[in-house]
Amino acid sequence: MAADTGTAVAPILAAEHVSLRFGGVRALTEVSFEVRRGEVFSIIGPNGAGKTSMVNCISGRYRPTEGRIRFDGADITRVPTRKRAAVGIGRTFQNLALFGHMTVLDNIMVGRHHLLKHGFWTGMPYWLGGAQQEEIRHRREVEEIIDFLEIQHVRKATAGTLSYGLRKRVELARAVALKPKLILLDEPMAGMNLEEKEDMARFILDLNEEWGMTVLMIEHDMGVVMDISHRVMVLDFGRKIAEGTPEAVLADPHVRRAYLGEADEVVHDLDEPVTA
Amino acid sequence: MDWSLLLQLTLNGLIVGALYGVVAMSFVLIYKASQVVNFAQGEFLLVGAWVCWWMLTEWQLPFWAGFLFTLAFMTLFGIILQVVVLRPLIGEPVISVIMATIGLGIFFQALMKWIFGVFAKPFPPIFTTERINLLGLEVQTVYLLSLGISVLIMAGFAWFFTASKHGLAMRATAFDQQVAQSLGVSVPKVFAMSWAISAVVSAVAGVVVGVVNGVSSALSFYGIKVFPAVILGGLDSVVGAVLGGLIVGVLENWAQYLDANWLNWGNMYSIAPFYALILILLVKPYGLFGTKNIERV
Amino acid sequence: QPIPLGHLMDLSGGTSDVGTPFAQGVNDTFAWVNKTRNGVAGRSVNVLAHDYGYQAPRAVSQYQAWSRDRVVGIMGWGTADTEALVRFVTRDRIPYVSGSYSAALTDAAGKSGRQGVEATPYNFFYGPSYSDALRAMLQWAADDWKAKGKPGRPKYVHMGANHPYPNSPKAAGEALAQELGFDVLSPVTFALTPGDYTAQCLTLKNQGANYAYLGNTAGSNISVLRACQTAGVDVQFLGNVWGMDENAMKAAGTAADGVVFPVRTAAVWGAQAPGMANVQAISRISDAAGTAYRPVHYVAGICSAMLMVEAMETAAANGGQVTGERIRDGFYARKDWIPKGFEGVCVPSTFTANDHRGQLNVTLYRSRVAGDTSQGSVKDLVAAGTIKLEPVTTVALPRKAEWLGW
Amino acid sequence: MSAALQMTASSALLEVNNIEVVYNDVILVLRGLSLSVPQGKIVALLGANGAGKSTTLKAISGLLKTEEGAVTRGEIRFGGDRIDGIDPHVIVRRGIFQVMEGRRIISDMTCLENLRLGAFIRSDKEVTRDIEMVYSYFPRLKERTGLAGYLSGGEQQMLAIGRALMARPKLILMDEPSMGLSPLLVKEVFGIIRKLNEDLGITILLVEQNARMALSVASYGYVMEQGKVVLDGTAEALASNEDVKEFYLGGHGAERKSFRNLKSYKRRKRWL
Amino acid sequence: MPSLAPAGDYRSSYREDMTIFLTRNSRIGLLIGIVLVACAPLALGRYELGLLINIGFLGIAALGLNILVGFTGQISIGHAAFFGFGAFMSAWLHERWHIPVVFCIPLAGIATALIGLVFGAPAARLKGLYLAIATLAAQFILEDFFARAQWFTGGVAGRITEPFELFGWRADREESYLYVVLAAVIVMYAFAANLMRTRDGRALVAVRDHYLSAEVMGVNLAYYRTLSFGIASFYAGVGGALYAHYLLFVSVEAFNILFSIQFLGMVIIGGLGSIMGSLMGAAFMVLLPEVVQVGADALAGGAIDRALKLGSSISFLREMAVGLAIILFLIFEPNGIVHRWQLIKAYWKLYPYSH
Ligand SMILES: Nc1ncnc2c1ncn2[C@@H]1O[C@H](COP(=O)(O)OP(=O)(O)OP(=O)(O)O)[C@@H](O)[C@H]1O
Ligand SMILES: Nc1ncnc2c1ncn2[C@@H]1O[C@H](COP(=O)(O)OP(=O)(O)OP(=O)(O)O)[C@@H](O)[C@H]1O
Ligand SMILES: CC(C)C[C@H](N)C(=O)O
Ligand SMILES: [Mg+2]
Ligand SMILES: [Mg+2]
Repeated sequence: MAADTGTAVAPILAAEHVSLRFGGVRALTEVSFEVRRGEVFSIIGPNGAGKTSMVNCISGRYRPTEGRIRFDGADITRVPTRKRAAVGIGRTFQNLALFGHMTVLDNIMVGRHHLLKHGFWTGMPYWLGGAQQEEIRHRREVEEIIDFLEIQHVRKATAGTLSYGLRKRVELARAVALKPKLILLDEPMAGMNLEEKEDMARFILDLNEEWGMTVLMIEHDMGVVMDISHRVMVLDFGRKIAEGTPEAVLADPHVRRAYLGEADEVVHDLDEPVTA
Repeated sequence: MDWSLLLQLTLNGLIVGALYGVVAMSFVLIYKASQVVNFAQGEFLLVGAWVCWWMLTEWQLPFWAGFLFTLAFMTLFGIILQVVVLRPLIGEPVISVIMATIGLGIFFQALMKWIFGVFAKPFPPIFTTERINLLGLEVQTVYLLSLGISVLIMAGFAWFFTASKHGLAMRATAFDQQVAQSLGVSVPKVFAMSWAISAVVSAVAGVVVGVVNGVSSALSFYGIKVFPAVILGGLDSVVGAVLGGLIVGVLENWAQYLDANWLNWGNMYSIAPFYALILILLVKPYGLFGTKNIERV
Repeated sequence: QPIPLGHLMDLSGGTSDVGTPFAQGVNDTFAWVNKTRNGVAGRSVNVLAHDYGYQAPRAVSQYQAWSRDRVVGIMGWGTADTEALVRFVTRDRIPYVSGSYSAALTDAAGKSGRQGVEATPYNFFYGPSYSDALRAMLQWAADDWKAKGKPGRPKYVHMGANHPYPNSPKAAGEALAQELGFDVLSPVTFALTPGDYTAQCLTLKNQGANYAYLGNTAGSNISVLRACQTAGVDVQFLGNVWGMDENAMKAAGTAADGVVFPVRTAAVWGAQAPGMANVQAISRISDAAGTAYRPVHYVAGICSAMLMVEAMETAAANGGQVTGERIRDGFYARKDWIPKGFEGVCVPSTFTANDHRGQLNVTLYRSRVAGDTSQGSVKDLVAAGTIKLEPVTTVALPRKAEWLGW
Repeated sequence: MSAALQMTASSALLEVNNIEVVYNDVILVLRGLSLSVPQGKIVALLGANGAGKSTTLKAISGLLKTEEGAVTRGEIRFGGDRIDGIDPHVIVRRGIFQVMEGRRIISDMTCLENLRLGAFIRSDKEVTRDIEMVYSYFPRLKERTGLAGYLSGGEQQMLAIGRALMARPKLILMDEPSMGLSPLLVKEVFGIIRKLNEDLGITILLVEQNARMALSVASYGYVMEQGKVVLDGTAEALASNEDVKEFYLGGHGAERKSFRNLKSYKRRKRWL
Repeated sequence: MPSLAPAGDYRSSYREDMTIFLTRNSRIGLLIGIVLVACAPLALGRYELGLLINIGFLGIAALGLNILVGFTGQISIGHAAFFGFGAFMSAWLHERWHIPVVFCIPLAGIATALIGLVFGAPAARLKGLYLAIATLAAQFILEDFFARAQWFTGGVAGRITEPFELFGWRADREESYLYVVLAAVIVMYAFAANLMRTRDGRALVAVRDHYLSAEVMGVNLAYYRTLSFGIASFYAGVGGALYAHYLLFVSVEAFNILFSIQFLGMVIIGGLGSIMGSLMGAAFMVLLPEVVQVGADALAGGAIDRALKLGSSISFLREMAVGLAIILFLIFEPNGIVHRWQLIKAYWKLYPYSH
C-alpha cells in the first residue's frame, strides 16, 4: 500500500518543532513532521492530543507559539489565515462550519472566493464589466464538484437544514472548490454510518488520486485510517509518539496503549484479515 | 485648576453614576439571561417612577407603601411583558427580540406621555432632611439612599450568578436555549424571572431619579445612558456594569468641567461618554470586564 | 365654504410642556370664533392642526402638504421651524403667526442688513421678541444690582440648549449685558429635556454668576432650578417667556421662587379685566365645566389667534378675498392693536411693513412659591396663594433701528 | 407487524406509536414511526444519515418544539403517560434526558458548572457526591479547570454524558455518543453506558453509527430509513442479519472489506 | 429532500439559473409594478405621491441597512445619522460647490460611504452587540457634529436645499420627483441584487454565518466587515440625498435615534436578508402612521374620541401604533413580510398538497 512518493520529492508541508500553548495548557510540544506531495497522511491520537490544534496551526487559526510551518517550500507560519486559501490550503472542520443560511451552491461558491476577481464595483453592474461571465465560468466548475460528490439534489437547499452526513459532504465540496494543493480533513467520517464512510473514503481517494490533492486527515476510525492513508502520525498529549506506515504505527505498543487501549475487542476489528 | 469644584463634580458623578450602575445591572441581567439588549430599560424606569408617583400623589400613600406597591407592580409588569411579548419570541433570532424591546420602548414611552402628560411632575417631599452635606457638596438624601441600595443589589447579583443554580440556568439559557431546555430549565421561567427582576431594579432607580428631578418622560434617557456604562464594563459583567456606571457618571462631570473652563462647546457633558465608549472599544473590544467569545473550530 | 388655516403644534416634543396650553388656546379661540361669530366674514375657519413634535423637518413636510391644500395662513410654533419656513411662506405668501418670538422674524423688509437675516414679510407674532424681552430683563437686572448696592460688576450668564430657540437672543443679550456693565460669563448648555443638571449648577456656582438667563422651556428649566437649589447656587434667574409659568412653578416648587420673567398678556388667569369674560368663554370650549386653570401660555395663545382672526376679517372686509397678501395687510391696518373684546387681556401690538416688532413694552413678573406644591392642582395652589405671579415692572424699550432683526 | 408491537406494553418504559413529525409545517420527516423501550434495557436505533434518528429522539424529549418541528400524529408514552406535546423541561423532570448530537456543552462555563447544571432539576444534597462519581468515570474532566469551550471534542463528549448522569434520569436518549471519540474512549464510553445500565438501572435509547458497538451493548435494535422503522429485532438477530451486516457492520462474518477497494461501484440497498 | 424550487422550472443554462428572478412571473410582476408606479401621477394626488416618494428613498436606505444587518449580521443603530450625512452632504455640495444636484446625490452617497468606513473601522474588531452599541455612539457623535458644524449643516437651524434639476427639467413637485426616486430605486435595488449574487455579496453572508470558516475560505474578515458598513452607508447617503432634495430642508433634528430605530424596524418587518423586503418594510413604516391617522380621523368627534382625547393625543397614538406594530409583527411574522409573501406563494404552488 505504501506510497510511490519517494523522499526525493520535496515535502508539500513541513512542520518544524511546532509548539502551541494556551496559558498553562500545552496543546502541542515540539511536533515535527512532513507531508509528502500526493500522499494521504493521517493524524491520530487520543482526544485532546492536539490533532485539531495542529490542523489549526496549518490553516492559520492558531499561530504556533514556537516552531515553523513550511508549505511548498515557503515559510507560512506568519501568513494570515485568509491568505492561506490562495497559498493552496483548504480544510473542513471537526464541528460543522457551513454557512447555515446560504444554499449549498453558494456555500461552495464561497470556496471560489480567492479565485474570483470581480468585487463589488464590478459586481453591482453585473452585466457590464464581466462579472456575469466570471460567475458562469466558476459555476460550471462548481457543478463538476457537485456531481463528483453526488449532492446535485440539494444544491439549492439551505445548508442549515441538511442532515449531518450531507453537511459533511457539502463542507468537503466547499474545501475542494478552493482548488487546494493540500486539503485538511478534520474527522471527515465522524457521525457517519458504514455506507457513508465508504462513500467518503471513495471521495477522499478520488481527490487524492484523480484530482491530485494531498490529503491530511484526522480520523478516529482505524479501519479508514489503515485502509486509505499512506502514512500516519500519532499524537499524544501534544507530542508526536509515532510516525510511519499504518501497519507499523498500529503495531507500536506505545500507540496501542495510549490510543487503542490494550488489545481487546475494539482492536480486533483491525486485526481481522482484510479482503483486498 | 479648581480642586474643590473638581472634587464636588467627581462626587456628584459618583453619586449619579451609582444610579447608572443600578440601571446597568438590570440591563446586564437581561443580557445574561437571553443575550438580549433591552432597549426598553429606560421605559422601565419611567413606568416605575410614574406608578410610584401616582400612588403617592393620587392615592396619598406614605412613601414606603407606595414604593413597595411599585415594586410589586413592576414584578408583575416584567412577568406580563415576558409572557405576552417575549415568550412568543423564544427561539427567534436575538435581533428580533432586541427589536421587540425597541417596540416596547416606543410603546411605553408614548403610553406614559398619553396617560400622564408631558409635564414633569414633582414627588411630594419624602425625607425630613432633604439634603445632606457631603464634603462640601449638597446631596439629596434619596441619592445617598440609592447608593446603599446599589451596593446591596450588586452583592445580590454577584451571588446570584456565581453561586445559585438559577443564576447558572440563566447563563445557560443565554448561551443556548435548546440546551438549557434539555437540562430541564424552563426557558420561559428564566426569562420571566430576569425581566421581573430587571424591571423591579430599574424601577428603584426610576423612583430615586423621580424624587430628585420630578417624573417626566425624559427619565427614559437613562436607558440610553446605560449603554456607555455597560459597554465600558463589558456587557455581561455585573461588576463591570456598576463600575461602568460610576465611570460614566464621573466622566460626564469632568467633561462638564473641561467644557465650562476651556472648550466652551457646551455639549461635552452629554457626548463625552460616547467618545469614551468608542475609545474603550478600540482598545478593549469586550469592554473592561466582558468575557471574550470562544472561537474554537 | 370654510377657510383653511394651518396650525402647527407641539403636543409631544421637546417643548410640549408649554406647547400644549398654547395650542389649546389657539384651537379654542378658532372654535369659539366659528361658534359665536360665525367664523370670519361668514365663513368658518377650518383649522388643520398638526402635532409636529417640535421637529423642524416634520414642520416643513407638513407645510408642503398644506401649501397644496392652499391654506391662507398658518399658526406656527417653534423658532427652528418658523425660520426654516421663512423662505417658503414668503414665496407662497402665507401669513405665519408663530409661537417663536425670535427677533430674526421681525425684519420684515430685510433692511437690517444683518448677516443671515432674511426679509420676513409674512411672519408675525404676538409679544415682545426674545431679544427685546431679554434686554428688558437685563435693564431690570442692572437696576436691581444697583438697588441692592452690591459691590463690583455683576456677572451675567446665558443658559440654554444648543437650539435655535434658546440661541436666538444669545448674542443680543450678551451684547447689551456688556454695555450695561455686566461681566459676561461663558454660556452654560443644558438640553431641552428634564434631567440632572447638578454639574451645570456647580459650574454656575463656581463661576459666581449673579444673573442667569434661562433660555429653555419650563420642563428643563425646572430641572436646573431644582438642581441649583440643591447645590445652593445664589443667582437671580431670568426666565424666558416660555421658561416659566404656573405649571412650572408647581413642578419646581420653592426652587422656582424669585424667578423673573416676562408675561406678554396684560392679565393672567383669574385677574379682573374687561376682556376676561371672553377668555373664559373661550376656555369653556374645551372645558365645559369651567373649572380648569389656564396658564399664561393659554391666554397668549388666545391673543395670537385673535390677531390672525382680525387680520383675516380685515382682509375679508368690503367683500375682499381672504388671501395671504390681504391678511398680511390686515396686520398693518391698526396701530396699538388690541383684538376687540380682549381689552385688558391682550397687550397692544403695532406692525408696519418694515418692522414686525409688535411690542416693545415688556412686563416682568416674579414667581412666588411659598411651601410645598406637590399636592393639589395648580388652581388650588394659586387660590391658596402658594403660587403667585407678582408683577415687577414694565420696561419700555426704544424702537432702535439697530436692534431690528436682532 | 414488527416485534416492537408484540412486546407487551406493560414492560415498556417508553413507547412511540406511529408518530409523524413535520418540520416548519411542510417537511415531513417521520412517517409513522413506532418503537418501544423496555424498562432497564438498552435499545439501539440505527439508520443512515438523515433517516430521522435525531428527530425521533427530539420528538421524545420534546426538543423538537424548539426547532419548529411538531409531532402531528401518533403518540409517545413514558411510563404509561402521554408525553408528546409536553414542554421539554417538564419531560426532563419526568426522567428523560437527552444527550444531544454534537455535544452541546455550555462553552462559556467551566466543567464543574456544566455538571452542576446537569443537576438543575434536583434539589437533593447528593449533587456533590455525584460530581465525584462523574469524575471517577471521566478523570480527565477534573483536570480541566478552564472554560468547557476550550476542551477537545472528546473531552466535550465526556462532559455531555457526565452532565446527563447528573440529572439521575430514568431514561437517557443518547445521540451518537461515540462521535469523534478515539477508539479507546469509544470503548470506555460504551463500557460506561453498559455500566450505567447495569449499576444504576438507567434505561437507554441509543442512536449510534457505530452499529457494531451499539449492538454489542444493546439488547434490542431498530433500523430506520426515511422516517420509518424497516427492521427490528434482538441485538443478536440484527447482528446476524445479512443486510445489517452488509450495510451497518461492514463485514461478512469475520471478514472486513477494505475502504480502499470500494471504488467506482455503488451498492445501495433500500428497504423502501 | 423536499425542494421548494418553484414548479415549472425549466432552466437549462447556468446563466438562466443565475437570474435574480427565478420565474418568469416574478419578472413580469416586477415590470408591472414599475409601470404602475410610473403611471401613479395620473391617478394619485400629491399627498399619496409624496408617500410613494418617501417609501422610495427610505426603501433605498433601508436596503443599505439590510445589507448590513440582514446579510452581514452586524446591527447598526446609527443608520439615520448616515442618512442625515448624505442629506447634508448633497445640500452642501450643491450650495458650496454649485455641483448639479444629479451629481450631488451619488457623490453624497460616496462621501457617506467614506464616513461609514471610518465609523465601520471598529467593526473589524468588534463583535455582535458591542458593535451595535458602537454604532449607537456613532449616532450621537454624528448628531452632535451636525448640530455644531455650522459651515456644513447650517448648525441647529438646518439648511435649505434646492430641488433636483436635469437639463432644465426641475423636479420640484411630487409628480416629477417621483421619477427621480423611481429611477434611483431601480438602480440601487438592481445593484444590491447583483451584489448579493457575486463574490463580495456571498462573502458578506459567509462572514455573518460563520466567520471563522469564511476566513479559511480566503475571506478577509476585516475588509468585509468594514465594507458592509461602507455599502450600507452608501445606500443611506443616497437615500438621504434624495430626501434632502425632496423636502428642500435638512436639519439635524430629523436624524435622531428614533429614526435609526425605524430603519431597523423596516428591515426586520420587511424581512432580514431580503432585498425586496426592505422596500416592503419601508412601505409598511410609512403607511402605518397614515393608517392610524385615518383611523383617528374616522373616530373624530365620536365618544371614543372624547374619552381618549384622540385629537390631541394623535402623536402618542401614532407612536404607540408603531411600537405595537413592530411587536405584533415580530410575534406573528418574525421572518418579515417577505416570508409571509413566500408562504402564500408556496401554498398556492403546492395546493392542494400542502405537505
Ligand atoms: N483555543 C484554545 N484555548 C485553550 N485551550 C485550547 C484551545 N484549543 C485547544 N485547547 C486545548 O488543547 C488541547 C488539544 O485540543 P485539540 O482540539 O487539538 O485536540 P484533538 O486532538 O483535536 O482532540 P479530539 O480528537 O477530541 O478532537 C485540549 O486539551 C484543548 O482543551
Ligand atoms: N430543523 C429542521 N428543519 C428542517 N428539516 C430538518 C430539521 N432538522 C432535520 N431536518 C431534516 O430531517 C431529516 C432527518 O434529520 P435527522 O437529523 O433526524 O437525521 P438523523 O437520522 O439523525 O441523521 P444523522 O445521522 O445525519 O444525524 C433530514 O432530512 C433533515 O434534513
Ligand atoms: C419653547 C416654544 C415656545 C418654542 C418657541 N416658540 C421657539 O422659539 O422655538
Ligand atoms: Mg479535534
Ligand atoms: Mg442525527
